[in-house]
Amino acid sequence: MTTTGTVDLRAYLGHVELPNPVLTASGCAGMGRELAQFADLTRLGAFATRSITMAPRAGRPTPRMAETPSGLLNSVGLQGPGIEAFLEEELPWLAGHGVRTIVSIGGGSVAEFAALARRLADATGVTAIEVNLSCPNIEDRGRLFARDGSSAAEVVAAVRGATRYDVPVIAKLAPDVADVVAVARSCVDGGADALSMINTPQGMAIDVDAMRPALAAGSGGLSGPAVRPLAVRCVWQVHAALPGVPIIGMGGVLTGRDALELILAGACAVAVGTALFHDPNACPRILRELEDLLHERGFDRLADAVGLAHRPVLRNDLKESSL
Amino acid sequence: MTTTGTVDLRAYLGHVELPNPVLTASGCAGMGRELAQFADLTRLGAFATRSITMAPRAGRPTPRMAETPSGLLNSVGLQGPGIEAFLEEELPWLAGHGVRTIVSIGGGSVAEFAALARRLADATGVTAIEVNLSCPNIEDRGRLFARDGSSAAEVVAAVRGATRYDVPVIAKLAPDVADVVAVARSCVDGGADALSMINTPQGMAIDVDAMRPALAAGSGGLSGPAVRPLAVRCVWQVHAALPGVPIIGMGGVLTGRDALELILAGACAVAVGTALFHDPNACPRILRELEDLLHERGFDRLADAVGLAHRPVLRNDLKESSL
Amino acid sequence: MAVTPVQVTGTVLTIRRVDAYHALTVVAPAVADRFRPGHFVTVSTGGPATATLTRRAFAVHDVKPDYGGTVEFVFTVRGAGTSWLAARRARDTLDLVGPLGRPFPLPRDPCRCVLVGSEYGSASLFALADVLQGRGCRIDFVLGAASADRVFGALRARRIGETTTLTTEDGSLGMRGQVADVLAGVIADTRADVVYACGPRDMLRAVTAVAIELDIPAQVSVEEAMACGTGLCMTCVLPVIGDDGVTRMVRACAEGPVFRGERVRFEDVGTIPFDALGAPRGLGGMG
Amino acid sequence: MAVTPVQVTGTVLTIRRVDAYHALTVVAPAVADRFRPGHFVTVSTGGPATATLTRRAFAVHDVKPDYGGTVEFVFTVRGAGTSWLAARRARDTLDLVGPLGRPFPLPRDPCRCVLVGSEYGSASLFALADVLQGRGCRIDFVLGAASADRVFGALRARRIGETTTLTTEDGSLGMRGQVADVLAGVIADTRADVVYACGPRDMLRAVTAVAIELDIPAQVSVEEAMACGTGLCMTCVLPVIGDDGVTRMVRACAEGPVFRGERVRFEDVGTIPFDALGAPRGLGGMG
Ligand SMILES: Cc1cc2nc3c(=O)[nH]c(=O)nc-3n(C[C@H](O)[C@H](O)[C@H](O)COP(=O)(O)OP(=O)(O)OC[C@H]3O[C@@H](n4cnc5c(N)ncnc54)[C@H](O)[C@@H]3O)c2cc1C
Ligand SMILES: Cc1cc2nc3c(=O)[nH]c(=O)nc-3n(C[C@H](O)[C@H](O)[C@H](O)COP(=O)(O)OP(=O)(O)OC[C@H]3O[C@@H](n4cnc5c(N)ncnc54)[C@H](O)[C@@H]3O)c2cc1C
Ligand SMILES: Cc1cc2nc3c(=O)[nH]c(=O)nc-3n(C[C@H](O)[C@H](O)[C@H](O)COP(=O)(O)O)c2cc1C
Ligand SMILES: Cc1cc2nc3c(=O)[nH]c(=O)nc-3n(C[C@H](O)[C@H](O)[C@H](O)COP(=O)(O)O)c2cc1C
Ligand code: FES
Ligand code: FES
Repeated sequence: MTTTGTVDLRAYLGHVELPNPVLTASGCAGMGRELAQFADLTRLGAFATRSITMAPRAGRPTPRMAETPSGLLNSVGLQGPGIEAFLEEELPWLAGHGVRTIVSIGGGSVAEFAALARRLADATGVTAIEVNLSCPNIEDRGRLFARDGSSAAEVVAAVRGATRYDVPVIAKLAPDVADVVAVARSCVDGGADALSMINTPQGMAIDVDAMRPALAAGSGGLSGPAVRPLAVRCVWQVHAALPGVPIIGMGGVLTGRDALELILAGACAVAVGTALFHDPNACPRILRELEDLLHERGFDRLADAVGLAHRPVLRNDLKESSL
Repeated sequence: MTTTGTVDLRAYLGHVELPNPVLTASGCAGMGRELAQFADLTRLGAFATRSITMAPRAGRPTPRMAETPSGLLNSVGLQGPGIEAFLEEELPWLAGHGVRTIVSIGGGSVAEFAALARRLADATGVTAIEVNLSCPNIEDRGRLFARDGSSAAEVVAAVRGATRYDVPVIAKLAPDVADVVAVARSCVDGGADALSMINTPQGMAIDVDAMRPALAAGSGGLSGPAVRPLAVRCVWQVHAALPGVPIIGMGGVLTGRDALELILAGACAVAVGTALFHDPNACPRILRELEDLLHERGFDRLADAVGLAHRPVLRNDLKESSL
Repeated sequence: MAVTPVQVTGTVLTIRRVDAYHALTVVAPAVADRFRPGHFVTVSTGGPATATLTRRAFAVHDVKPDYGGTVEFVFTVRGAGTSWLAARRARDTLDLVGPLGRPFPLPRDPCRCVLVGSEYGSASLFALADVLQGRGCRIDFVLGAASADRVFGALRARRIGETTTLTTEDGSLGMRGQVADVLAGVIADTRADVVYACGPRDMLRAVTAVAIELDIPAQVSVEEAMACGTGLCMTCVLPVIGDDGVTRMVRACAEGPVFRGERVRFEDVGTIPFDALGAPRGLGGMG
Repeated sequence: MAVTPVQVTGTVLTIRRVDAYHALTVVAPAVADRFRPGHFVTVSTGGPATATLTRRAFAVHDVKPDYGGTVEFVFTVRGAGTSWLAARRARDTLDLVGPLGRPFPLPRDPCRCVLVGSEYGSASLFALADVLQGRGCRIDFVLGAASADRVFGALRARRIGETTTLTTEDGSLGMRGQVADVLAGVIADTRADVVYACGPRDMLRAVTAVAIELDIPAQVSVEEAMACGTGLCMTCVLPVIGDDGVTRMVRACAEGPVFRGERVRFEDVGTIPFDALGAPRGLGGMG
C-alpha cells in the first residue's frame, strides 16, 4: 500500500489504518472535486472536509484573505451548504470515488456538535470525525472551545458518545492557548482517539493604504510556513506528555522535510493545508519526498520515525549533530 | 526633534517624550556599542537593553538559533553579566553618549524583579524600565509571568513601587496566552504606565538531518515577520480594550510600512528586533520610510495615526478600500 | 464544460514592456492547448523558499503555437509578487497553473459584440475577438484607462474591430472619461447584441448598468483577491444570483471569473447580503 | 583594533565554479579598504521579500583594487541561502556587511608560519599568507578536504608556500587522512613558530591539540551558526578562557572568529561548562 515501495508508510488513527500519512487539512481542499483535477484523492492518506455545520453558512464578507510573510490570513468563516447538503451531495461523491474521508464538524454548542455527530452516525464513507474546536461557544460569550479544556472535553465526549465505536474521533487544537498540553489532556480524557494540531492562531493585518484591517472580518486565522514552529512545538509538547495518543500534525507543511519535522516531533500523520493553494500537487509530492527522506535515513517503517527526536541525547549524538 | 522635518514624530510613554517612535527591541541591539557602528543611537526614539538579570548568566547552550520561514527561533536565555556590571560599565556608556535608554529587567520571582528595580532607582540614564514578563516564575513551577495575569500584576506593582515616579514602567507581554487583553488589564491595574508587545511566542524546529531539535534548548522564541500578524492582532485587541494606555508595538517590523501597520493598530511607538540582524541600519531606514508614509497620507503628527484603523467603518470607506 | 487545468514549469520566452505594462510569454503547451478566451493562469512568485505563498492570477492575453504552445499575459507591477515577475528574464522558469476559470461563453449564431476593457483588463479581449470573428460576429471595441500609457491594445483593437472607441480619465487619449460613459452610444450605433467586459469592479458595475438599461446581456470578467485560484480556499467569493433566484456567495475563480453581469450583486460585494443563502441571522458569528 | 564595518550594496562582478565551490566577486570598495586577513562578510539572501532573514557569513578570500575595490568569497551550497547565492549572475546586486570579526593577529617579527585549511576554510589563508610574506615570514601550507575536488587553493598554495602538504579523506589527492594527521610532521620539519588554521570545529580542535603538544601557539578561525554576525544577537557564543582564567560564553562574530586555539574549550562547545561565568546553578532555568 505504499507509494513506491521501500518504506512501510502506514499510519494509524486509533483502529483505522491509513495507507500513508499525508492528508489534506480541513478547509483547504474544497469538496474534493477541485483537488481531484490535480491529484488522485484515493492516493491520499485521507481527505479532510472543511468543517461541516448544521445550517448552510454564507461565511464572512470579503476580503477574506491577506498574504503575510510566509503565511496567509483567512477569515472564510466556515462557508458551506450545511450538513444535509453535505450528506446528499458531497459525501456520496467522495465515498463513491473511494476516498477515505475525515469529516470535520463545527458547531456553536455542545448540543450542536452532538447533533452533527448523530447525523453522521449512519452515513457511509466516514473514516473519522474531526472536531473543530476553534469555534466560538455561543453559550460562553463566544470563547473558543479550543481555549477552554473543560468545554472542549464536553464537546469531545458528546461527539464520541454519538459516534460508532469504529470511527475515531479526532480533537483539533489551536496553538494560541496558555497550555496546549492541558487542553489536549482534557480532550483525551473526554474520549478523543486522536488529536490534530494546529488550527490557525488568530492574527491580523492592516492595509496601510486603506488604513483599515486587511480582512473585512478584522482578524483571521494565520496559516502557512510562518506558523510551522508553533505547530512543531505543540506536537512536541503534546507527544511528550501523551506519547500513546496519535497526533495529526499540520501547520505550514510545504515539503517532505517539513512533514518529517512534524513526524520526528511526534506526529503519526501530517496534513497539508495552505501548501495546496501554492501547489495543487503538494500532497503526492510531499509523500514522495517524505518516503525518500525516510529511506535515506534507513527507516523501513514510518512508525519508527514518529517522535524520534525525543530520544534521550547521548554525548555522541551531540557531536554528530554538531557537525 | 523630528528627523527630516515635515511630520511631528514625537511619541509619549507616560510622562516621557521621545523624539520619534522607532526603538530597538530588547535583546536585539547588543549593549549599544555594536549597533553604534552602523547607526547613531541618539537618533533612536530609545534604545532598549537586553533583559538585565541580578546575577551574571551564561545563557543557554548552542545552537541557540534556527532560521524558520520569515522567522527566527532563538534560545539565548538572557545571557549577560548581571546588574552590577551593567550599572558599572554599560549604562554609563549609554548615558555618556546621550542615548535614551529603556532598561529591560528579567527576574525569576517578584522579589527579584523588585530588587532589580531598586538597584536601578538611583542610576542615572534610565529613561524607562521594561519588565520582561516572559520569564519563568520559579515560585510557580516555571510558569511564565506573562501567562498569568495575577502574578504579572504583582511583578509590575513591585517594580512600580520601587521606581521613581517620573520613570515609566512598561510591561512586556507575550502573544501565546488565551487572552492577552486580560493580562494587559492586570498589568495596567498593577501600575504599568505602558505596555509593550509582543515578546516571542514559543516555537520549535527539528533538524531533520540530525533528527534532533535544532536548538540545544529544545524550544525557543519565534521572532521576525512570521509573527507580525500575531503582533498586530495583540496590539489591536489591547488598544481596543485600553485605548488610553501607550503601547510599544513590536514583532516582525522590517519596513516603515510594517511600523505603520502596528501604529494604525494602536501602537504609539514601534520596536525593531530581528530586522537589526538582517539590516543593521534598519532603525533609521524605518523611521525615514515611516515619516514618508505619514507625509504621503497627509498626517502632520504621528499621534493622529495611532489606532486610526479602529475608526468606525463608513459605507464610503468600504468602497474606497475596495478599489 | 470545464477544462482540466494543469500545473507546469514553463520557460520564459520573452518579457517586454508595453507602455505601462509588462508582457510575459512563457512556453507551456499543455496550458495553451486547453485555453479558451477568458481563462486565466496563476503563477508562483518569489522562487524556492518564497515568502509570498499565494499564487498570482493573470488573464491570458494570447496563446501561440510557437515551441509547442506559448501563453502570454500582461501585468502591472503592484506588490512583491509582480515586482518579482517583472524581474524575470528569458530562459528563467515559471511555475504556472492553468487554464483556470469559466471562459467567456460564445454566442451560437453570428451577432454584434461590443468588447469593453479597462486598463490591463483589455488583454483578455483579443483572443475572444478572434474566436468571435471566426464565428462571423461583428466586433467593436471600447477601451479605456486612467491615462494614455495605461490603455492596453488600442492598435490591435483598431486592426480587428469595426470601430474602436478609446477613453482616458485625464483626456490624454480618446474621449475624456470612463468606458461606461461612451458605452451606451457605441451599443446604439452598432446595434450590439451583447457586451463582453473585463476590468475593475466599478467599471464592470457601470458597464452592467448600461447593458441592463439597453436590455442586452453583459458577460463580465471579475477580479477578486484569490489565495488559490483553483476553487479550494473560498476566499474569492462574491454574491451572485443563481438561476433559482437565490443569492449565493460563489467563487470568482471556479464559478467565474466570467459571470452574467446582471447576476452579480456589485453593490453588495464586500458584504454578505442578508438574503444570501446561509447569511448570518442576528449576531452569532462562528469560526 | 576593530575596524568599523559598513553595509553596502555591491554589484556582482563575477561568479564562477572552482571545483566543488562557487567563487563570487563583488564590487565593494568600502569593505575592501577596511579588510584585514581573517575578516568575514555577511550577505543578505533571497532578495526583497525574502523568507531567509538571517545573513549568511563568508570568510573573505581576496580583495582586489579593481573597480575601486572588490571582495571575493568562496562558498559551498548548503541550504536556501547559498542556493540563492549560487544563482546570482554578473551585474546582480548584493547587500553586504563587512568587514566583520577579529582578524588574524600578525607576528611582530618574521617567523615561520604553518597555515592549515580544511575545505573552504583554506580560502581565508591566502590573504594572510600575502601579508605574512610581506613581513618576511616563511609560509608552509597544509590543506585538506574529504575529496580532491573539495581541496581549495592547492595551486595557489604551491605557488606561495615553501611546502604544501595536501590530505584527503578518500585519498584522491595527497595523503589519505586529515590535516591534523600530518601537521606534527610539518611543524617539526619547518620548525614552525605558529599555526594559523581555518576549518570545521573538529579540525580546529585537532590542530590545536597538535600545537599544544608541540608547544607553539595556534590561531584558529571558528565557524559557529550566526544570526547577525555583528555582535547583536548572542547566538554564536562558545566557551573561551579569558586572560583571567575565567571561562566566558563569548561571541564568535565579535570576539572571534579568530581565537587562540588553546583558549577555546572545544570539548565543551554546545554546552555551558559548569565553571563558566554565569553558568546555571542547580536546575532553575530562565527565559
Ligand atoms: C482572475 C484574475 C485575473 C487577473 N488578471 C490580471 C492581469 O491580466 N494583469 C494584471 O496586472 N493583474 C491581473 N490580476 C490582478 C493580479 O492578480 C494582481 O495584481 C496580483 O496578484 C498582485 O500581486 P502582487 O504580489 O503584486 O501584490 P500584493 O499586494 O503583494 O499581493 C498580495 C496578495 O493579494 C492578492 N492580490 C492583490 N491585488 C489583487 C488583485 N487586484 N486581484 C487579485 N488578487 C490580488 C495577490 O494575489 C496576493 O495574494 C488578475 C486577478 C484576477 C483575480
Ligand atoms: C565566520 C564564518 C565564516 C564562514 N565562511 C564560509 C566560507 O568562506 N564559505 C562557505 O561556504 N561557508 C562559510 N561559512 C558557513 C556559511 O555561513 C554557511 O554555509 C551558510 O550560512 C549556510 O547558509 P544556507 O542558507 O545555505 O544554509 P541553511 O541551512 O539554510 O542556513 C540556515 C541558517 O543557519 C546558518 N548556518 C547554517 N550552516 C552554517 C554554518 N556552517 N556556519 C554558520 N552558519 C550556518 C545560516 O547562516 C542561516 O542562518 C562561514 C560561517 C561563518 C560563521
Ligand atoms: C482557507 C482556510 C480555511 C480553513 N478552514 C478550516 C476549517 O473549516 N476547519 C478547520 O478545522 N480548519 C480549517 N483551516 C485550518 C487548516 O485546516 C489548518 O489547520 C491550518 O491552516 C494550518 O495548516 P497549513 O499551514 O498547512 O494551512 C483552514 C485554513 C485555511 C487556510
Ligand atoms: C535573539 C533575541 C533575543 C531577545 N532577547 C530578549 C530579551 O532579553 N528580553 C526581552 O524582553 N525580549 C527579548 N527578545 C524579544 C524581542 O525584544 C522582541 O520582543 C521580539 O523579538 C519580537 O520582535 P522582532 O520580530 O522585531 O524581533 C529577544 C529576541 C531575539 C530575537
Ligand atoms: S481563490 Fe481559492 S477558491 Fe477561489
Ligand atoms: S552572530 Fe549575532 S552576536 Fe554573533
